[in-house]
Formats: sequence, C-alpha cells, structure tokens
Amino acid sequence: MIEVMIESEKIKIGLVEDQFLFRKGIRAILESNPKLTVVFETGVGYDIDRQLNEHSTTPDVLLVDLCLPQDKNHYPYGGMEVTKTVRSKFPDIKILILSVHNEHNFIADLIRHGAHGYLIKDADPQEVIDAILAVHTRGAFINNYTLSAI
Amino acid sequence: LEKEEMKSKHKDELLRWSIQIQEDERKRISNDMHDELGALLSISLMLCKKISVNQVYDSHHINNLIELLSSSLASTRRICYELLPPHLERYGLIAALESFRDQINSTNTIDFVLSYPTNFPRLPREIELGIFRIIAEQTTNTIKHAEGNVIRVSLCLESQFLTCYYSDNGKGLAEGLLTKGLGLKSIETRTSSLGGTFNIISQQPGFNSKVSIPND
Amino acid sequence: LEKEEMKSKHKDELLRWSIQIQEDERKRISNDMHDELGALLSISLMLCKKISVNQVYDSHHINNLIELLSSSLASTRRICYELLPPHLERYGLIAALESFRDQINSTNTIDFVLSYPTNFPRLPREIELGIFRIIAEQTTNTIKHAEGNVIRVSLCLESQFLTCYYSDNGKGLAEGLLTKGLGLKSIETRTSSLGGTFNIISQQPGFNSKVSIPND
Ligand SMILES: Nc1ncnc2c1ncn2[C@@H]1O[C@H](COP(=O)(O)OP(=O)(O)OP(=O)(O)O)[C@@H](O)[C@H]1O
Ligand SMILES: Nc1ncnc2c1ncn2[C@@H]1O[C@H](COP(=O)(O)OP(=O)(O)OP(=O)(O)O)[C@@H](O)[C@H]1O
Ligand SMILES: [K+]
Ligand SMILES: [Mg+2]
Ligand SMILES: [Mg+2]
Ligand SMILES: [Mg+2]
Repeated sequence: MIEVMIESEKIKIGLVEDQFLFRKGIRAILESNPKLTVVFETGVGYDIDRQLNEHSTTPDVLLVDLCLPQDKNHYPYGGMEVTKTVRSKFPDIKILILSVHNEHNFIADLIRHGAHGYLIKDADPQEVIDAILAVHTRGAFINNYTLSAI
Repeated sequence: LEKEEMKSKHKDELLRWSIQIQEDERKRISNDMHDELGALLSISLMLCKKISVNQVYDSHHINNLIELLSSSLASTRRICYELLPPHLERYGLIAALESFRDQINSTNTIDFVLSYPTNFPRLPREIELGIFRIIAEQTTNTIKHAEGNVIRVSLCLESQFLTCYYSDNGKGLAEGLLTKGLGLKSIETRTSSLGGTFNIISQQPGFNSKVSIPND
Repeated sequence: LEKEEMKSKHKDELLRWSIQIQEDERKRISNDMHDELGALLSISLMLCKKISVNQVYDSHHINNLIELLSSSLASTRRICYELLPPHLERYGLIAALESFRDQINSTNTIDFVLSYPTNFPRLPREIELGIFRIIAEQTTNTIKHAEGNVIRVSLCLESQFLTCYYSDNGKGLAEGLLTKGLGLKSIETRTSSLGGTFNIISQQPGFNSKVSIPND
C-alpha cells in the first residue's frame, strides 16, 4: 500500500544542529518517511525565538542538539537554553533533544526544563520516528533510559 | 633568602599553570571529539541502520555516508596531528619542523622561513618535543594576533646551548603586556622544565623572542 | 638553606614530571585514535566506496559497516570520557564520582564503595578535578596491580581541609617501593599544585593512602 499524505497533514519538523553533515543525514532519514517534512533548519540556537518568528512555517516538533555554538558574548547556548526559550515563547512546539551523551544527569535536567523527549544520536532511525510521532500525538516520549534517568 | 622565596613561589605557579594547560587541552579535545566526531559517527550509524532496514541500494544515502566517513577520518587525523607531530619521534626535530613549515606555507597566507645549521644532530626527546611545541605555540599566536605575514625561526647550536630565535613582522606585543594567556605560560613552563630561559625581545618591531636550552 | 635547595629541586622535578605526564598522555591518545579509530574509519570508508561501486544492496557489507561504526563510536566515547568526566563541571565531584563508581561496579569484578558527608558542597573547579583525577589514577592502579576486589574511597571535609582516603584489599605496595611510575607521580604533582599532601599509609594491609587539600 502506498500512503499519500497531503503536505499540510505532515508533521512539520525543525532541526537545531550545528553540524551541517548531521543535519543533512537526519533530514534524509526523516524525509524518507511520508508522515514527516522538514520545514526549518538552523545551526545556532542563541536567537532561536527571532529565527522562529521570522520563519514562515512554525514547526510542530524541534529536534535540538545538546551542544551548540556559544552566543555572541561567548556564553554557552545549547539545547538546555533553547529548550527554556522555546518552552516559554512557543508553548505549542514539542522539543526532542538529540545528543551524543547518554548521561542520566543531563537527561533528567532537560526533562525538568520542559523537553518532551531525549534521544541519543545513534538511536535506531525507527526510534527517532517513533519519538517524533509520540511527542506530536501524546505530548511526550519516554524510552527506557529516559525513565531510569528521571 | 627573599629571592629564594620568590623563586619558589614562581615554581609553584609554573606547576599550577602546567596542570591548568593540560586540563584545558583535555577539555578542548574532548569537546572536539564529542561534537565533531561523535555527531558524524552517530549519523553515519543511523544512516547505515536505515539502509539495512530498507534493504535497497540508495545512492543518496551511500554518498552521504562516504562524505560523513571522509570527514570523520579528516577530523581524527587533525586531532592526532595536534597531539603528536608525526615525524618528530622517528625523524627528529628538523624533519618535524620542515613538515610543519610546509603545512603553514601551503595556506599561502604566511611565509614561514626556517633556518638551521647543516648536520643538525638528533637531540634528547624532551628537548626536541619542547622546542617543537614552543615554536608551534608562537606560530599560533602570530596567526591569531599579529596580523603579519612572515615568520622567521632559526635554530643555533652553540657549545652547550640550543637557541631558538622566533620573529614575525606583525604588530608586536601591546605595550606593557600584563595578561599572559595559556600560550605564553606554556612556553614558560616548557623552557623552565628544560632548565632554560625564554625572553621576549621588545626593541625590534613585530614579535621577537629567544629561547635558550642547555644541551649537555 | 640546604633544605630550601632540596625543596627547590623537588619542585623542578614536579614540573618536569608534569610535562612528561602530559606528553605521555598526548602520545597515548594519539596512538589510540590513530590505531583504533583511524583504522576502523578507514575500513568503513573502503567498504562504503565498494558498495557505491557495486551499486547493489549487500546485507553482509552493511552489517559489517554497522559493527565498525558502533565500535568507532564506542571508542570515541571512551576517549572523551577519559579526557573529561562529563558530569564533573556541571554537576560536581560527587555526581562524577557516583557515575564513576557505577561504571566500575557494573563490571562486577570490583566492589567500589564511596562515602561522603551529606550536603557535600561544590568546591573550586581545580580541586574537584584534582580529586577526581587522583581517585581515578589510584583506581587504575588497584585494577592493574592489586589483585584485590574492594576499593573504599571516603571524602571528609574538616574546617579548612578536604581529605580523601583511598584503600583497597589487594597485595599492597612491594616493600620499599622505589620506582614510581607516572601514576604516583601524577598524584604528587596534582596534590602539590593544590598545595596539599599525599601520603601512602603502609601499616595497614592492602594499599592505603590519604590526600589532604587545603580548601579556604
Ligand atoms: N605574535 C604576536 N603578535 C602580537 N601579539 C601577540 C603575539 N603573541 C602574543 N601576543 C599577545 O599576547 C597575548 C598573550 O598570548 P598567549 O599565547 O599567552 O595567550 P592567547 O593567545 O591570548 O590565548 P591562548 O594562547 O591561551 O589561546 C595575546 O592575547 C596577544 O595579545
Ligand atoms: N593499589 C596497588 N596495589 C599494589 N601495588 C600497587 C598499587 N598501586 C601502585 N602499585 C605499585 O606501584 C607501582 C607504581 O605505580 P604507578 O601508578 O606510579 O605506576 P604504574 O601503574 O606502574 O604505571 P603508570 O601508572 O605510569 O601506568 C606499580 O608499578 C605497582 O607496582
Ligand atoms: K552533542
Ligand atoms: Mg553540536
Ligand atoms: Mg596563544
Ligand atoms: Mg599507575
């Protein structure tokens, strides 16, 4: 069976990730799924509210890298900061954190600050897609190690 | 005795710097590895798993993978090179410096001129490594701060001393520089650990320095 | 005055050790990266190019690739972890030590017991990092040399001092140990750079030590 999705019914995804090649790869994986479309991409998080305001389509789900470049005053501005900003200014957007770290403290902290899910970067592609569907429809994605972290 | 006390305090300071420099480097490499390599490898693995699930040849994914792996390999090589200049142990200081010079010159923005006496001998490992690190650190500074385009390095071997002169044609140190970064501190800890001296020569234009190391 | 001279010589020695330890580590990491990661990545890239030339899906090659990339990622994570324990800066010494303990205990060969007063505060970065490195170094030694199966670490905070007791139930130091490796030297340079003391307590069975660091 071939599933045809009308463009406006697809889940709109934004990528906040400083590595171009990672963005390119994850985009290829996501867009091969008919239910998903990538509508927004950026390599920095420190002005995420401005970027989202200026962008024509607001994503439903943001995939956010934990480690991002510093802001213009050389202060850290990573996934944690992006989560706080987006949660307060765009409460409808769901946030999934992507990280190389699989450390409990990080995960618990991010969930506490309002992230809707946490994935390690080498998760199964299917798990990434499941996570996106889960945060979009149910509002959260809690896998086993997120559970053990919190 | 007061002079002895000053010296002793300075030595404590050198040791603290040395450890701070080491921890700083660990942090930098760890972050580089995490953010660059870690991310590249993760997405490569994810792509592979995707291909394995689809069970079809997809030239788009495969080309992506080739790009990702080439980039991972390049970043691995860069980190290795910074950690240990590849020719140094095997072929000695001169070979390592020549390769370093060629690399700098290949960027076509700086003219790195290296001179040394013919038949320059092999020296003890810690001296070769120390001199290499000191030259590399100063080169980084020239590139970062000097706005010049010529670097001259010359090595001299006299009786019991190895001397290394370094100069660039940039804007030179700001008058009365007080705040040393870790770069100049690392040069001091190195020279000092080899029982030598490091002096910045301020009369000439540009940045000029002299390192002397006893070699007996 | 003679005593001052001795002290001064010892400080020179500490600085030399410290730099030797750093260069040793650079070499080790560089070799690890070159031999482990570099090799894994080169083969992965070759495989990928081969798949791209054949233009067919080959589950054997893809599974190989998945395995190679998983190992590369694991070795990247290991090197990063060794360079900088990820919890330390953000969550402090206790969080880092608990994670370290859990990692050791998960191997099921050693029972690592950690104790510390409740409400243990955050300490200056260099103290937290120093204590962590000292405990990690001693743990490596126990695993490598002791043939024991219990490690006890306890931290005490008294007025102006942070004290860290370490003990294992192994065979202990050989009588009159003279040749220190870089491990014990690195503990000495650390403690000394923090203005503290490191003592091996030899009356008890196993290996026992005490590190005291002023904290004001
Ligand atoms: N070749 C040079 N030309 C002009 N200024 C220099 C040169 N080398 C050093 N300086 C000045 O001296 C300062 C201290 O140098 P140092 O290498 O110690 O620290 P840094 O380069 O600022 O930081 P780090 O080396 O820790 O990355 C520099 O910030 C710069 O202002
Ligand atoms: N917990 C221990 N139990 C028994 N012997 C030990 C223990 N710790 C250290 N030793 C002895 O002390 C020696 C010196 O230790 P040190 O850590 O300085 O060097 P190393 O472990 O041999 O080498 P390196 O640490 O440089 O890899 C060891 O070779 C070992 O014989
Ligand atoms: K990351
Ligand atoms: Mg990143
Ligand atoms: Mg510098
Ligand atoms: Mg050891």
